[in-house]
Amino acid sequence: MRRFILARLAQAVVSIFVLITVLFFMVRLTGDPVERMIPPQVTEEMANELKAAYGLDKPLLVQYGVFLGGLVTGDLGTSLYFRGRTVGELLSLRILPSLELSVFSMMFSLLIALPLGVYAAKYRGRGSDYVARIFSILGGAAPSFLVGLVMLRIFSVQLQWFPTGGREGLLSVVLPTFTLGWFVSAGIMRLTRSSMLESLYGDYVKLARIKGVRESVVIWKHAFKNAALPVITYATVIFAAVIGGAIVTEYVFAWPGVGSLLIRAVIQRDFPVIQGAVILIGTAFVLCNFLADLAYAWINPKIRYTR
Amino acid sequence: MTTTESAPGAPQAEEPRVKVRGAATTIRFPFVSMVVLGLVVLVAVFAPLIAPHDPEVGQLSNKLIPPVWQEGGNSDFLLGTDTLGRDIFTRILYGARVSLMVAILATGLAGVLGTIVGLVAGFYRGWVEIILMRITDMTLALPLMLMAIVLVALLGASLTNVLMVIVILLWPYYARQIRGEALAISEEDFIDLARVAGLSSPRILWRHILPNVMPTIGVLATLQVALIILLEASLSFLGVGIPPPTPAWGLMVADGRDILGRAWWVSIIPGIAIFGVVLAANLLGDWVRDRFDPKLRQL
Amino acid sequence: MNDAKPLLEAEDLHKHFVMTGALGFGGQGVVKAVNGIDLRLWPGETLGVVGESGCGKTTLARLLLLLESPTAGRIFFQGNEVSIDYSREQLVDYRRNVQVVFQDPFSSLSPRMRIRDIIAEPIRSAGEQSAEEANDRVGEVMSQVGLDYGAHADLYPHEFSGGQRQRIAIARALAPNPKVVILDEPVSALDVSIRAQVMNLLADLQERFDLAYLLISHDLSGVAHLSDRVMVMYVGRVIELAGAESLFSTPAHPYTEALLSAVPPAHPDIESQEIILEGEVPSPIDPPGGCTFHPRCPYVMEQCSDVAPEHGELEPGHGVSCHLYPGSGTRSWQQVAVGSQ
Amino acid sequence: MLLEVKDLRVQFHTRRGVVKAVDGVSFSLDRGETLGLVGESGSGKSVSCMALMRLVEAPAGRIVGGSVLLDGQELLDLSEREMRQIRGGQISLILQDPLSSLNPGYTVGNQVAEAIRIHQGLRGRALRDSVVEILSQVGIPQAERRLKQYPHQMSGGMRQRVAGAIALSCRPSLLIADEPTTSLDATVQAQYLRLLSELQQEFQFGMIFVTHDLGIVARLCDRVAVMYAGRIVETGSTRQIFNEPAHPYAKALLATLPSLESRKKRLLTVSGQPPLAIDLPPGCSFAPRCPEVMDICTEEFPAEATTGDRHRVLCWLHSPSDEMSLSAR
Repeated sequence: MRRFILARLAQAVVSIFVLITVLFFMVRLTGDPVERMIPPQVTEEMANELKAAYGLDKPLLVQYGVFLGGLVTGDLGTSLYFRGRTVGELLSLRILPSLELSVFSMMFSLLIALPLGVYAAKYRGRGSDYVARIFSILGGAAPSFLVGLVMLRIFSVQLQWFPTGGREGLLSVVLPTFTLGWFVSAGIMRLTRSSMLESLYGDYVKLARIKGVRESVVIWKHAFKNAALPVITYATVIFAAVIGGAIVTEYVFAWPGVGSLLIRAVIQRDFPVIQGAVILIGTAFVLCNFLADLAYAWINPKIRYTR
Repeated sequence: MTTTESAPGAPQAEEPRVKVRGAATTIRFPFVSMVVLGLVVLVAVFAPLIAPHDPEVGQLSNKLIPPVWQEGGNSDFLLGTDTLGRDIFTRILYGARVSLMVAILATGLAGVLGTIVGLVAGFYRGWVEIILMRITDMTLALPLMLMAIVLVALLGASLTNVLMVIVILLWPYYARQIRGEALAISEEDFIDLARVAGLSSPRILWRHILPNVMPTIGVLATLQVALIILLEASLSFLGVGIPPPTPAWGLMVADGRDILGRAWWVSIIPGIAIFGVVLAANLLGDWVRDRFDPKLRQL
Repeated sequence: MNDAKPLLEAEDLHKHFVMTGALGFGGQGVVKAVNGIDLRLWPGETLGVVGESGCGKTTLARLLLLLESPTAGRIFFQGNEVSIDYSREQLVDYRRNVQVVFQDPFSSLSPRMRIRDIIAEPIRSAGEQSAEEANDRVGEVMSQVGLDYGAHADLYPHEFSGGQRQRIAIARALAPNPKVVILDEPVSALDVSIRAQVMNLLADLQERFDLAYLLISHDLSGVAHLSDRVMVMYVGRVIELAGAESLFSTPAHPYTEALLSAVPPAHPDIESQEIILEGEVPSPIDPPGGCTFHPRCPYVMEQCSDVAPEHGELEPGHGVSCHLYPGSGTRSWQQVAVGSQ
Repeated sequence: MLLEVKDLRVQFHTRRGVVKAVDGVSFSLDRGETLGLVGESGSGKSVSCMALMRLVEAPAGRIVGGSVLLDGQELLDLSEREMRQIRGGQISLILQDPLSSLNPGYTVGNQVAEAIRIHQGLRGRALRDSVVEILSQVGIPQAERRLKQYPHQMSGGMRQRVAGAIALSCRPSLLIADEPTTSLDATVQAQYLRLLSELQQEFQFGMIFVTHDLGIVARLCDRVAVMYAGRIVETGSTRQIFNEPAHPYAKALLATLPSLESRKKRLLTVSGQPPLAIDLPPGCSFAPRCPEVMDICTEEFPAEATTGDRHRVLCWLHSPSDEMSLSAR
């Protein structure tokens, strides 16, 4: 087990490192950020000065070393757009809202998707199965920006129940949570349903019934525990959906999170901020995968008991 | 590698193995999906013939005309016009071309690339497999949407770049799945028998493995079409996809974002187009998967 | 039978698999699947190989089919050494002469090929016959196994039942006119009433084409029915080798004795003496030292846990690896019988 | 009589039509007695067993008729709640594959304890002791230490012993064993069969042993029922069936067994294959393969012929009206 954790941890660290490196060189090789940013009327002298100020006149590898060194000390550079504000500063303001939205949506989707998936499998081919499947098929096909806009149009513009954007008070979190949560829960529900179906036909479920176990216990204790394994395995897919969906959802609802910061930075070509945001989101993503692996190993005794 | 001595086996059913079990839920042939997708293809092909207006140029005097069924609507502009006075109906028709082109090209390219990598990795063990699968896993370990946004932003928003980025990010899904399949098929006795019959490895790969992974490739491709349409639309919506004035659906949704209260149709109508196509493609994908390869139901 | 040279010969074959950890690093042990096996297969005979799971009989088959390369040891066909590393041309002759029928009739046939192509594969890859000749040959072997060329050749495997599929697998093995057919549990996946049909077919074909069979099975009655000689394996080694009648009537090794007694009798009136062994077959990853059977052996002696017994002949044609017979044959049959009381 | 099954019928509704998986099965069983249920795959053995516990997969499968009397109590009339008390309490079942029938997510101790907790209401120390006791009884060494192990940490033989412990933990009066040894090695199978007979001696349960291996029947069973295409075509004492099989199918099964004695001789065979239960021929299902087929066999289903000593056969060779002549023709 310890070996498993260490190996996965090493894998996660390598992934993050590769992400950072690739990103750095891509940013540099696809064009000098300063040149892309500065207006054409600026003289060469001024441009060079600017480059020197951002350390862009040094050889690429040196820049890379400086960049890595900065990372280690927590220095992600300075924003090109918001002069004088460090990337770290900008990001730190955005982490909490992003986290809030992700956690709310994840909870919302789990609360909806797990029971729905389980009952859809149990009553396969009957009414509740169809309701659940329609819910998930629609959720999987509706782009979150469309859902967001429709929500805004109906509940904020027309009915004025919720604010049209931003993050003020509890009400403002409802629509983004639903938008992101529906999209995510579609995936979880499908997975839960199919893996429940598989485990409901398993011999150990048959044996539980043979023992005279009550049907609800058969389902939740015997079938669900094993069905949860693949769901956790595919947590990767789920987290990818949350993180991808979060960027779009934040943007639609002007939610002050890392995602909307990233989009704004992309539009403004604010490369240090892009770098910082990607490193942050990417690291979070890789870490989530790592945690999902751990959870999987912990639930699955076959891994837990092989040192 | 372990040795697997088969335990004294139970006699298996003499009758052909019955397919019950699992998620083989009876999804009826997705007739509606086929009709919708067929329509979209037709529309895309014949857009210049059907479209009543120019997709990229409009007259400002015609701006924000509501759809024909609303008050102030104009039968000249069935689905209304946008802020620049362009006909939304026309732009939807042309937008279908963009979506389909990206979906088909990206699916095809990613499919071919991923299949080759997957087959090679699954059949030739050793360092080839290790290197290929490390690259695959590394790519898969990145958040799709984030990487797409950043890559397109760095390379510059253009149709070619969107296509390239989608292919780069999606081929590993094929590679991983096909490798798994190839591994499983390599375990089957008929592969050993082919060796005993004297077939060379490339021939076994070509004659025995490839035909048996074809259904999987087909299923993955159908499932990915929907994903790609969604991805392209999201990128365009965020402004890091197809650049204006090309009529991409995602871009059209973004156009109307700030005037949602006044002119809902500018955003919502192209949004519904995306939704409809993705829904149809998803349903078709589900059906194909359940019909041809129930093992894949977790995708 | 013994006048000619052996067709197929194996000399001190070993196959060890290195087990690796779940993530591909850190050796976790060595599975000695096959651990020093000598074997001779004569023209036209059936050599039965019996043993329980993990005894290495399937690995032995894969080695002889050149699907795995041995860790040590050599294989000869008609006196010439063969190896998996030989060039394709050198292997063509071996591939044509040594064919196989596997246990699982479902996994043996590629689901996306027509029966015609499946059966023709071993002929085509040799590349000596025209398409027409190959087709004729397919028709010929199909009728030999009781299939109808006209009705069946263009169908796909899923249209056949298990018994018919096994016939197809046999036809395919026969197609290149082999001298040796390795039968790896050829009937154990079939229903009882179908088994007899296939066993009769195998016996007929052997007689008609003078085939040598290496029959691998855990089903002792089937092996008893078809074999001339029988080899008993336990954890990677041969522990007894004898003519079928001699082996089944007077088993020498305590394991053989127990194995035979474990086979339920054919009739309720047969009073069989059951020898119930303790425990289960040890894992070949970490087999017991000395004689691998000693932890379960009812006659275990001191030296058994330290020294692996040599294979010696009790009488011509009956070999055994057991300390009960030091120098082969000093301890008589009667003594063993007394010991088992 | 411990168990009396009369005219049990189970159907499955599939897309291709109605499968009569069990089509009028009757037999009976005493305490301490072992009945061997023999037949090929698809003959309805396993479905019959599940039907006795009323565990046919709904909604496709349904028990459509018949009667199952356990100690005189009609099981088919019980409520689901009452039936749960019977399952695992009075009737137990051991499944074929010990690897897939144990839940990989729970410890062995937990899984054995579950049945005892449900049916005997034991908790805590008493429950634990009871689990350890039954595990030792099925011959698991160091049972105490095994409680916390997971199924994948045990060998096949040990797992099947655990399955046996679960089945016997509540002292059932009827044990159904559905090919419990097919996945075991020969020497381990011998251990397991010995164990089952010893436990039966001790607890005096009635046992239905499902198998395709006639050798096991010869060794273990008092009586035999031979199934073909959803029906029991012949039933009688093991000696009767082995010495004087009356149904051509039973004769064929016995004749096709290879052995040392049959060396280098041709085995008798039955041509053809078992039919699919979905399109059964009219008349006797075995008629198309029967070496002794008569005209009437393909037209009408045979009535049951019986002799006094519980030997019954479904075959036109043995007309029910005549005195049954077992050495027919």
